[in-house]
Amino acid sequence: MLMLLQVEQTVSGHPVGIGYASSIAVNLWLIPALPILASGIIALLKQPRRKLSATLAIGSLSFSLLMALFAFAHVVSGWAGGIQTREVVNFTWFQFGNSAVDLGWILDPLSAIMAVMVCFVGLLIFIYTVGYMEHDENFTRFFCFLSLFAGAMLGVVIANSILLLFMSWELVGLTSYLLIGFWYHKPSAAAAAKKAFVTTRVGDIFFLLGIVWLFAQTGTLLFYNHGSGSLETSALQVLLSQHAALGLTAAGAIGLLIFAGAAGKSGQFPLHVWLPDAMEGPTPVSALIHAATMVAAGVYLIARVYPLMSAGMPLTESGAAAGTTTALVVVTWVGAATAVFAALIAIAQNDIKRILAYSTVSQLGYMMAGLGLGGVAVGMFHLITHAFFKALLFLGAGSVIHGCHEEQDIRRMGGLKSHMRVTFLTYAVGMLALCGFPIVFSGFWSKDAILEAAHNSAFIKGPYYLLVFGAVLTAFYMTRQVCYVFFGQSRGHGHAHESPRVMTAPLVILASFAVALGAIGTPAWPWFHAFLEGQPASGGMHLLFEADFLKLLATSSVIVFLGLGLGWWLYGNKSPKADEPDAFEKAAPAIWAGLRDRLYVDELYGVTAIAFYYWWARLADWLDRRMWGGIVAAVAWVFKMFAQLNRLLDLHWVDGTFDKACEELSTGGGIVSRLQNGRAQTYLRILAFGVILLAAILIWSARP
Amino acid sequence: MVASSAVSNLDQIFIILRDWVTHFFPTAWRPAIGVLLSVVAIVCVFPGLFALTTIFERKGLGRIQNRIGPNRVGPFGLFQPIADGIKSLTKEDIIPTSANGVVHFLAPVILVVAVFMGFAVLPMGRNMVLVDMDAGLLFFFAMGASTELSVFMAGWSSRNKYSLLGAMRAVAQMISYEIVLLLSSVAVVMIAGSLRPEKIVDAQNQYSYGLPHWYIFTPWGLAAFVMYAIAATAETNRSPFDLPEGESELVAGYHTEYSGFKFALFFLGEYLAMFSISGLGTTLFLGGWSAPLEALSFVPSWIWFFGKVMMSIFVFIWMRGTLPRLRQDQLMNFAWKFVLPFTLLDLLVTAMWRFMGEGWLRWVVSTVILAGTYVLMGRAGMYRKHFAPRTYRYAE
Amino acid sequence: MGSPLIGYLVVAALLFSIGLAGALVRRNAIMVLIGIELMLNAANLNFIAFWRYSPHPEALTGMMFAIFSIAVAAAEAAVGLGLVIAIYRHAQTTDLDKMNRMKG
Amino acid sequence: MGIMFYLIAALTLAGALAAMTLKHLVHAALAVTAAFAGLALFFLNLDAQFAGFAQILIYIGAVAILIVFAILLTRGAELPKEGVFSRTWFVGMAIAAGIFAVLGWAIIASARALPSETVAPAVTVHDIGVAIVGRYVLPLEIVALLLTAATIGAVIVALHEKERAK
Repeated sequence: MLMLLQVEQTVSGHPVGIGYASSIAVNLWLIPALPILASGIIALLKQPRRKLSATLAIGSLSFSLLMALFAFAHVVSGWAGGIQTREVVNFTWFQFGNSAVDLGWILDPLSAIMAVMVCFVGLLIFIYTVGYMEHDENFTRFFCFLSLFAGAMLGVVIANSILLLFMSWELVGLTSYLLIGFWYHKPSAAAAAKKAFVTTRVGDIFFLLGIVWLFAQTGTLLFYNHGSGSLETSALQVLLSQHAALGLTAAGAIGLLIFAGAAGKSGQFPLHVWLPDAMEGPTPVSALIHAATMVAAGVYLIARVYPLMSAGMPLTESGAAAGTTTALVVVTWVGAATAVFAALIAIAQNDIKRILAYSTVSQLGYMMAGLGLGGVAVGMFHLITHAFFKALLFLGAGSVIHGCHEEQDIRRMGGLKSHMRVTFLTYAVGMLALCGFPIVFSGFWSKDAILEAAHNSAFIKGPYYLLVFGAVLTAFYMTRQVCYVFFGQSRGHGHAHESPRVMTAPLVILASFAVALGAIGTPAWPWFHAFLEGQPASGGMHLLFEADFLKLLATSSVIVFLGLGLGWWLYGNKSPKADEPDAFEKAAPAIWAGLRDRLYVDELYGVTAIAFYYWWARLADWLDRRMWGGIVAAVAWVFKMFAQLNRLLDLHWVDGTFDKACEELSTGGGIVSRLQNGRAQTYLRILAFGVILLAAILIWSARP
Repeated sequence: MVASSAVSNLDQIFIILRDWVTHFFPTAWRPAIGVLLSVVAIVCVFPGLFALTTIFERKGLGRIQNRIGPNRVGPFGLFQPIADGIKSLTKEDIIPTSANGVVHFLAPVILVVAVFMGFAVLPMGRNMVLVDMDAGLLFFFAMGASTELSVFMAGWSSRNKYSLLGAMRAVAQMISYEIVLLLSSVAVVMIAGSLRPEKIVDAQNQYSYGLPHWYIFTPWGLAAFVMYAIAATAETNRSPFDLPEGESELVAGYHTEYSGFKFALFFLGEYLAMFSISGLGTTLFLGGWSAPLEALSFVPSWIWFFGKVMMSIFVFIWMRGTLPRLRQDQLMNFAWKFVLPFTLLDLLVTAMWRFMGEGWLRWVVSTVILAGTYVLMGRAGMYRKHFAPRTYRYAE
Repeated sequence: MGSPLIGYLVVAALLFSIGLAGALVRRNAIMVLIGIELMLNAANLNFIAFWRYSPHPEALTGMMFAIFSIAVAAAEAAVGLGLVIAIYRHAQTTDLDKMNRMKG
Repeated sequence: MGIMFYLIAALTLAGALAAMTLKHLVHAALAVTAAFAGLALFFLNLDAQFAGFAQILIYIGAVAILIVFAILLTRGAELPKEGVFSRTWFVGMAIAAGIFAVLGWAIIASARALPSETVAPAVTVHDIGVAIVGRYVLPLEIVALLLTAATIGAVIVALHEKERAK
């Protein structure tokens, strides 16, 4: 067991007399280990053991949630006492030469809050899955994958070693491949799974390069390790003093490589193409991937290595940022561009889950921009709130699909408002939270924080306008979707029905969180930011009435209402026919076509990267057939000639000799076989007699 | 001899007595005389206890079955064992004509000797262990294993099919449950880190908040104790595992053909085995001679030991009066498909406990694993029972 | 006889020879197995005796060998007797002189 | 070499001789048990407590029981008509005697080189435990594997044939 190995621990920040990792930190590994163990057990179960497999998966994750809550409570109590908890447990996996490959896990505010979020949302999705996959014959397999997925993601969350993080990261990639392709008999699902796997692999190559470079420069794989970890001051100094190409420092270059990996996983432009296709998986998978886990992994990774990304940032006397770094600028621009780009495409999609997928890509752009502009707290706050309301939207969409007999096209829905009351109300909550409807919803506060950071940024101005534009688009396409799905007349086939209680209950819980979570990040009580940064929460109601804030409030309200109004004006209560062209399409057909075809990114890849590989493959094929094939044929001919010669020799010379020898042998064997009388004791006697002889020889020869 | 202020003279009275007697002898003889005295004490005390237990059992069973029990000999029938003893001694010693005389004679002797040997390593009080052996536990189990052979000898030498069947059943059952007995003790050995009974008791003789650190008060210890208790019941052929002597099928099992004093020896051996196995259980799980509350430490340690042993004996009697007898295939299935796997799991949990370090977490984890598996295995067993056909493979 | 070891060695040699003789002359397969067990035990006795009188008994080599040998012997007995029972079921005999179907 | 040694040696050798010569298989099994017990006493006499107890536990508690079970299951308790010794018993005896001669020769030849009386080694169970899971952990694992394989093998070999055919 791992615990036997060397265990180290620190509490950094304030030097308080805690010299040991608390029992919760020491046993933190159980959080990912339990779901993985559960998945292992489920993998061994037979198909009909549905109840048991669901119980195992849900039970193990509940236990993880319980532990995560304890860990969170531990960190919060430390924080309330003025200590910034950072407890790490490290051990050496193996050694080669003078280098050691270290693994370990960490308990700090970031990992604690993320673990709680992942466990909680994951658990709700697990429960929802029981209802959603009720009729699927591969129910147990699904829970096996889900459990493994949750465990791997929790591994990413608690990792204190970039290698452990990478291993869990790849495990996440593998399970997402398995889950997206869960209905592998559908060719589209199989293709989508392959696409997701290959596209994220592109980012992972860069990530791996970054890891290797980081290891080569700092000699450690650990993030934090009593000041010798790669994210701690001494290592960062080393990284800053090294210069890479293009005027970048090693820190910046490694940061960019790691960001490439994060971009692949989080679906940032230009590696976003796999994410919408991943909608081929069952809906709980979409929710799990898009809300709680996989895409959040990229953002979480950037938050985790934020010290590296921001290394070398000039600071003012008071410690505030007085500049930015190249890596963060790239993160910001990519994030902002992705936010607008994906929001534009989302406008012209008709698949309910595809719209949400593009919306996710767009929101991830917001998170990245938030990280780049405002630091860890801003990005992570949006990550957490988004996790809840996006999970809500996906599960709501799943409920709608379930209720409409597996129909996914929003043009064939409509009027569901009265048939599916719970789903409609919760979905509306999620939609308003996503749009950032002022004051009431959590999405407003988290998105507001990003816009505020963008607005206040003294160094880069462009992203602010992009992000504002993106916010308008967000409100617009969400209004369009809700109008199509819930308002107007029913255009579907068959009678829509409300989903079972096991599916609606998670919706209600998530909806309440989508509203309530905003309370921990308002300027009046910025608890979340203070908690992540390890400072006491300062604020007060008066901050809500300051001019600056009111101005921003007004701006974002205008943005949101603009988007909502535009959407309602175009789509509200129109109830178009299923095959009638879209209102937007009527207004601007050329733009619509472009947006509908996802701005031709897939096609671009088709004629560039994929065509390139295709050409290489053709070349290799030709070489195989003509060149290597010819050589092989020539060699084969030579050997054939030898064989002919051999045969002649065999027939006339060898065989005769051999036959004669065989006759002799057979005669001899007849004589010897009499010894083989089949009695065990005779053999034993011969053996014993041999022993006597050998021993006698031995003793005789050893005479002095 | 240790006589610190905390340990009263009453507690050490037997040690003091022994030392007083030995000091009449030359120095060179003293250790031998001391051991001899202790052996004499054990050989006297436990048969006395046996006599008491028989009357206790018959009275208790009577009470459970709503009748009076023996009440003719002496006040409340208390002298019944004496009468029984005299009867056994004076009855004719019958040896069947076709029986194998030597083996027939040796069987009860070997049984009683082997069982008596087991007492040598049990600490019956503070400083009260006959031989403080480094591998004491192993010695105990080695002696326990030797009794199986004597049972076989008794059954085989009688030349009686009931005896032989009873012996075969008894041996199969004892072997099956001996594994469990050993493995559940291994859990304790893993935590205490020693095979020496003295040290195991010492490890449990600590208190926090006035409560003892007995192993039965831990999740793995409780599980191991329950398994140990089941195995001990089977090992001593007590109800509900008393098939080898099931009188409705086998007359009296392997000692059907014994009478008189040899029969009394078997009877004695059986009860002594009960005492020794209860004593070991007490040592392993119930803190041996340590007091159940720190405040009660002033009571002499040997009182606690014998009190705990007698409590276990009472539970044995209670079970005999309450539970019906199992069938042979049920008995074997229970041993190999439930008790043994669960004991192995308990070993695993114990190892986890050992390496998880202090804290509340290991309590939660081991409780969850053990309770969960118990429920799952129980359910699975019931599930099978409904569908699987009944088999008699082990009963052939 | 200078060394106390000699007595043990002689006993072990006698035991081994008795076991071997039994294994070679008894007809019954079970008796052959018993003979083999005796031979193994004789070897164990040698191991323990040599360990006891070795210059470095704390290295525990002979003792360990004996302990492992006891464990292996238990496995050997279980498999061997299982085989005898299986053969008995098949051929209704445990007489080795009659078991010569494998002769050449 | 005291009186104890001669007593134990007499017990062991008598048990072994009886086991190999007695006609009745059950008697032989009981005699070999006596030999096993004598060996255990030898081990104790040689200060190898652990090995001695293990010998009792395994040989008397398990192997002897196994042997009598096998005897009863194969109806070995009935005396065979042809006699218990092989037709060519003199060959076996001769070879056994030869082995003893060679061993005796080896002992006599090396008698002078043998070590003299040494102090009893102070080896505790703890030392043995540490050695087993330390230096000898690989043999331990191999023995564990072997025992598992042997258990499964014994069960399969002894299963009823008709059940296997099923």
